Amino acid sequence: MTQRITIDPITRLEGHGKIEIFLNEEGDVANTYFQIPELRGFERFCVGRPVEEMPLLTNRICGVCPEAHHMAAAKAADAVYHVDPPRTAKMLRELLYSAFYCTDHTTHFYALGGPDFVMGPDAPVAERNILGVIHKVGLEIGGKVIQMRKYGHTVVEMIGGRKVHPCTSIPGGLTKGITEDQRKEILEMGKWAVEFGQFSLKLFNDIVLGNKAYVDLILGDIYTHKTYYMGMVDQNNRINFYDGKVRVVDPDGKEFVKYEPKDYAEHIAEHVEPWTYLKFPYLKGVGWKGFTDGKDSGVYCATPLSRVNAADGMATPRAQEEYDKFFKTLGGKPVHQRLATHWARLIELLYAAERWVELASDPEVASPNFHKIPTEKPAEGVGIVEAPRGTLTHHYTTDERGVLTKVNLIVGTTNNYAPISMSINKAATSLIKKGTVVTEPMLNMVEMAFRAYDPCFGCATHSLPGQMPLQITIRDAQGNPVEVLKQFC
Amino acid sequence: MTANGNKPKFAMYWAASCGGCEIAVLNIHEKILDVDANFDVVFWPVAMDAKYKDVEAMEDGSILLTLFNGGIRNDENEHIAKLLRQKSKILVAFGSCANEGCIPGLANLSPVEDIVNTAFHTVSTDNPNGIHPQTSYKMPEGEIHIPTLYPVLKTLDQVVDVDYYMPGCPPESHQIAAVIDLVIQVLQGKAELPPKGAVIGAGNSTVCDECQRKRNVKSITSFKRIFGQAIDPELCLLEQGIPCNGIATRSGCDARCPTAGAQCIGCYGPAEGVADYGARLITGFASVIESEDPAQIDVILDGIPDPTGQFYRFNLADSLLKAGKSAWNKEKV
Amino acid sequence: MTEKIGVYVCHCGTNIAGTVDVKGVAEWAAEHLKHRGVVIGRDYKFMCSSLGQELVEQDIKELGLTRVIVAACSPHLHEKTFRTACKNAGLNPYLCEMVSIREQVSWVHTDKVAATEKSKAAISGGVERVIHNEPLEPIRVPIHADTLVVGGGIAGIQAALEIADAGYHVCLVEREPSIGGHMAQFDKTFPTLDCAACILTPKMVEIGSHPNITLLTWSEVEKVDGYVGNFKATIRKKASYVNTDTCTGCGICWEKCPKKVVDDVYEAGMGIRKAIYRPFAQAVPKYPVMDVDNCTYFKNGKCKACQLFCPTEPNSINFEQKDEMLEIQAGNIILATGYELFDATRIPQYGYGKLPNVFTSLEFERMCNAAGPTEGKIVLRDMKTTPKSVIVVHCVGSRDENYNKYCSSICCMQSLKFAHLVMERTGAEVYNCYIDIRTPFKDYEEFYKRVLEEGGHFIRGKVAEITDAARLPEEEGKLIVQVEDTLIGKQRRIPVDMVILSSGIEPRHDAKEVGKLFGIACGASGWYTERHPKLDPVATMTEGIYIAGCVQGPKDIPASVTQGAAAAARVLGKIRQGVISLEPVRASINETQCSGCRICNGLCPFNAITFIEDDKVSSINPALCQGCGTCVAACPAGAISGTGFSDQQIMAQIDGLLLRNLEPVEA
Amino acid sequence: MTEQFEPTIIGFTCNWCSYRAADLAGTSRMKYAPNVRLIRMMCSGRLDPTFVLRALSSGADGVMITGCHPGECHYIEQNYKALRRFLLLRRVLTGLGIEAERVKLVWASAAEGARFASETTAFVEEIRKLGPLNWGGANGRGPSTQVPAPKLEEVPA
Repeated sequence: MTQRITIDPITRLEGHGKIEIFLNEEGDVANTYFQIPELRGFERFCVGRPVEEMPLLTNRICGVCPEAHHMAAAKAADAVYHVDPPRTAKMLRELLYSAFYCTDHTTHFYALGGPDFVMGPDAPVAERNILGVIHKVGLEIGGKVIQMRKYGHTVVEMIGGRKVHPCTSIPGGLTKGITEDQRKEILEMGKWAVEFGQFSLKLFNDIVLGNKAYVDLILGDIYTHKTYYMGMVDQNNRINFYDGKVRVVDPDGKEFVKYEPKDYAEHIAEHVEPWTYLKFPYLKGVGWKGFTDGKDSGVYCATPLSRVNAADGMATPRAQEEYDKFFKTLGGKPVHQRLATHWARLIELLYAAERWVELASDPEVASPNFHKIPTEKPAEGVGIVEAPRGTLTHHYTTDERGVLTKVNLIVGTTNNYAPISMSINKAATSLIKKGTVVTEPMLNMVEMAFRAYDPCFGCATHSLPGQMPLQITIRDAQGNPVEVLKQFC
Repeated sequence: MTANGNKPKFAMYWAASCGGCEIAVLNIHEKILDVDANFDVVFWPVAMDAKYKDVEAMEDGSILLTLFNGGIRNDENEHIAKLLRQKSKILVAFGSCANEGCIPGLANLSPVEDIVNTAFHTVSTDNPNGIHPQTSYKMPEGEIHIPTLYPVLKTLDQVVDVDYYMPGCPPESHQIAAVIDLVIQVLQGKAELPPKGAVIGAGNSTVCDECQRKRNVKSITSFKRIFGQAIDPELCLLEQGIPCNGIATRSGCDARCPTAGAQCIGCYGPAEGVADYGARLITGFASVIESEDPAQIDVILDGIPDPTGQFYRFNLADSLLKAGKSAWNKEKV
Repeated sequence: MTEKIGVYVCHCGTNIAGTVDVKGVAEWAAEHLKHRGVVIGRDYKFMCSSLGQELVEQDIKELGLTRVIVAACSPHLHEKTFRTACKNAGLNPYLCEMVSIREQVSWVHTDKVAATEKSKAAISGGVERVIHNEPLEPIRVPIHADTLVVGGGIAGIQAALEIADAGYHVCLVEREPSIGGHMAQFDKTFPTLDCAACILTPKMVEIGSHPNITLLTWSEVEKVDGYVGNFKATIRKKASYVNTDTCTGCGICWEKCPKKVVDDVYEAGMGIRKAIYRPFAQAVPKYPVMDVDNCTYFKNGKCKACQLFCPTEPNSINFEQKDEMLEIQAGNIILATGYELFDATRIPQYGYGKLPNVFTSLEFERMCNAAGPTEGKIVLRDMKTTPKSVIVVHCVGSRDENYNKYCSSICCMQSLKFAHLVMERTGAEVYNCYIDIRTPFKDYEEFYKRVLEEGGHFIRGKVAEITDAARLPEEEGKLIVQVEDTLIGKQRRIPVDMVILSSGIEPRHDAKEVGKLFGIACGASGWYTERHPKLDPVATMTEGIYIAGCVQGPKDIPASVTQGAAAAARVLGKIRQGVISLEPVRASINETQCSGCRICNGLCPFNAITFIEDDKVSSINPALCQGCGTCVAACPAGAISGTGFSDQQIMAQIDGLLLRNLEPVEA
Repeated sequence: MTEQFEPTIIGFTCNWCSYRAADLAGTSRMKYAPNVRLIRMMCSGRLDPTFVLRALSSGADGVMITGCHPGECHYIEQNYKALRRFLLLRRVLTGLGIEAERVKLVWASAAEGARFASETTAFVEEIRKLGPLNWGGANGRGPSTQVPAPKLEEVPA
């Protein structure tokens, strides 16, 4: 009779998840199962809809990163109609996307991942949240965070028409452009965003890198996996979120493959397990070897950490400096320690802000040439962008009216399902020993492993959502409950 | 959000949802601090840790205000909906999902088996043995479970009594801020709550009421796709043949999409007192068609490639029929 | 459930009780619809009898009923009866609904059980609906005492005179230069053969001189606003280029006018008029009009002969004259715009237009007319040869799937008249080729007999072809009429000198547009639709608009006159009432919910819906609204509601009919 | 099943043509299937697609919409508006997997009692072939019910 611990659902991640931890006779971890209890069926019910609606429909897969789905869908729809949007259109989309990145990474660092560090994993539950951070670091930082999100959403609204679930991208470009005044306004906000990015990295420096306990935590083995890393890169192999080729490096940091979006299916496959609604993507070229890392396992990762590992550098100067410092501090490429993801995320934040300024500085972004009317017959298309939580692939097939006949989606978080499961197992195994009394912080440590990926199961479950009470039951060898701990969220 | 027994309790919960509603709430920016000042936030999954036993231990009706977003897709969703109903004095169906099923409600067009089948047999799925997820599965260490999906997605008021309805996908932040202000004013005795069952944070009319585009008597000879031609930025989209749902969609969003040159897709649901949203669009669109010849009318109607999706994109789960036949037959038994 | 509903089920002798368990149905309603507010369920032999009505009245008084359901015959028969009964008992009549279980149940079904069940469902539906009925008051509108009569043919003339003689003002509008219509073109009128002019001109003169009549000839109605009681009509008075204040109608101008024009209207192409002309001697008014399309001056700026020779001082010819727009008020409108002759060229095998000696009925009428092109002589196209043999072809363009399905009703008598005139004036052999001879009215059959006795030949058969291609010597130079004599079952080829096509009559080519102008509808054949084909033949669906004469359907002079008088009587009735009560079944817009999307704006054929630019909302004029409910069903915002046919009423009735109301209410 | 299925059908008629046609069918004692339950409206133009959806969701197996012949509408042209809605509604029903044949549009003038009777019987047979729809689901939310707001003194402040 084994003990069972259920952490369900995990707090502070967008969407839903459930962790089962089995202990053996000795009270050590026998196995963990990370289950996704949801399936929404977008791949089914999007069939029959006109393809131009996908940027609007797939938004609703995830309200945290609707911009990512909006963009991937728009690009896939462009491809379906074989139309190449005007430069202005592409710039506008990437500008919107960069502003979104700043907002999203800010939200994650300060509201979701940050508290673990800023407050410390063993801080009282009620304080491990954004307001806890504010109370600790000071109200003025709260103001900054709010300001950053506000600016980001303002840009998203200016270009995307709405703050959440933008609506302007259509096959061939956008339904509207921006005015010269708006461009200037956006540029000013961008400059502030760059400062905020630098400020955030400094904060990370002072609080985390300045705290030996945390550095050890990061460099410690607990959260480390040697896996493949995926990320989108431009022609110079620098990180790009909106457009480019998908590059994968092996656990030693060498390029394993670099593919065009349209070829994704040749390189990525999804493994199915009967105990969860979510699939496990892996590298076809290596194959599925189960929940294990190393060169022989097709398991790969697609996160901020993966992107810095998969790229040769950043396309903007300040971000490039931080990039170099990052690998210097953590002992060269590739970095396998998962908690470093939080740092990589802040580097991306800075890059996004710089890119924002770059794009907003080009007057052409405000030109009226924001749409090209598609003339080709619609057929099939793939659109890929880097979502904050991983490479996002939309693949559509339509009939001659442009009505969808087939839809396939490989969503950011899904890429990381296997590695997340592995991290959780590893964390649990090393944190729970010989029936150690399971304490709140310890459970939270398990969740930290998890949160490093900033998993978004709103996204992952694109395919029905649900929710469960969290219950930890600890049983002795005879199977009598010695403690029942319920947590909810 | 430090626990404080004296302040009225606030909760926000997501069932089958995308998280956009929480983001919309975060987007009230500084106002969020008012919430912290006036409420004891007892429970908000996306933003904070909380103890389920605390919620369970609460007296019935002790949470003043619960914003419930997300649809009811499985037994857990329903279980928590019932729990929060019991614990909350005011339960608000918050956002399109809880109100009318939203985009995930389109799943009601096909039976769950189809959904699973499709998801686990895509081009990139490696599934030679046709494995599908099992609601309970025996692992060497023991049996583990995942929730059973309902045959159709339900709206909140199809499983519990709802006090107020706040539409939108997501509700516009300025509307959320306004509603929070109202509740605070009510607490201070400066305002009255609207009658039970009222729709809050939205207007009674439709999007055209707030749309600044020029409008004339409508008569069109063809429906067009939004990307197929240049769009006159001044003129009513429907008059240009673009199937814009604004005519039948509840006002309150400041006509964001039409203002941005995109057709309204209907996220605020039907106007006050309307029994079936899609029916209003069917009759509205049919009314502007300029032809008396059935054959020609059919040609014009071909211009709307997906009428069912067009008219029930957000509202299917709350429509009179609620679902497609194949899914509904499963629901009945 | 606050309502107290009484349900009354009628046996109608055995009409209903024979198939439906009437008693059972009444008891079922009382028991199973109790929770919906039904407090009493009665059955009675004849609900429409005064005793039956008293039953309802008593219960209203004693049980305090707030709603009444009568399950009996069609509401078209007795709805008024029972609503009045309710009114008498102090209950608003619109809180009573009828359920038809006779026409829709007992008379059409044989299975007693099924019929009984259907009756229960029907009553359940009625109960659910009536719960949502609101008390309504009729809409009352004052009636302007003036009347607009459109069309100066015999029907319009009759209507105008009736009203004017009763002391009310009439404005009579005629498109042509003179009133008189088709009747003025005829020579004799059947069956009495009295001369059309002799009986028509006095009436025409009366119109011209009547103090209560404003006559607007050479004029057309261009716009009609308003509604019953106060219509506003905009009328274009076309420029005649003749100053009627000074013109004496002496006729010198058209004598001197050098330009000859074939008169296609009055003379049916048989005669000549001038570019300035008065259509015929007895025309009313007497003043001529200028035909600018043919006038030399208007064509090439020279001539002005008319002006030159005009004897009046000052000169009555005014080349500068412009069209005038007049606006007139009217409480009621009578449409008597008449008909057009079927165009015989549409039947090529009859050769009209190609074979000179094939004539239409109207051409022949003009030929017979003493004042006509031949001064009444019946001759061939050469204008001199008298025919020795003539065939009158009946039903030309009528009773024919390819042209008009309907019977033009006047052609038989007209053809008989032609036959008589030919024989009387030429002694020629006359053949009538007919499908059926229809002589339904007073003295018509007698006239038929008379023509037979005079020696007219009658061949029962539809003429197949008329040709000049001779096969036999005796056919040379003749028209050969190919017809199957169905009485002897033989094909016949009859060589004759002259053929008269008794053309049918058709609605005016612009009847549909004119109908739209006045907000009334055409039937399948194009004639205007009356409110009820039997019981209300001169009223239309639009309150205050009446129809008389051939606009309503083919008819002869006596019938047209009758309808003219009937329409006048209806109008006089309205004028005398001073105010009119309209059915309160109307649509209205909730302006706070209206988004101003303007979907409804294009939907109302009665122009009852207007868009208020300032408030950006649409609004409905209740007096113009006819209560069809199309806009209610169309409003995408659900902002339009209809009194008497609300969504709530109909949705409730649906659930009632499906007996949803019997199930426990779901949580 | 041995016993044959008896469909329940809701029929919408206009006051001027089809309802009178039904009356005429009655006065001329023409027999037809008893499965159709009629609702009288002033005009087929009043036909709101909501009514059809309500009928189907409330348990009707089919819906018969009747009106004056095109061009003969007593309200001039409103039956054309009914026609357009009908054509679009059918497409939506098809999209929901409901056989479009379950909703039928029949023109019948006041004089066509026989037509009304035969069309009715024919439609009943068509629906009988299609079998029960048997939706019978709960109906959607109507106008918001005016229930008094929660009492404030009960609110912890």
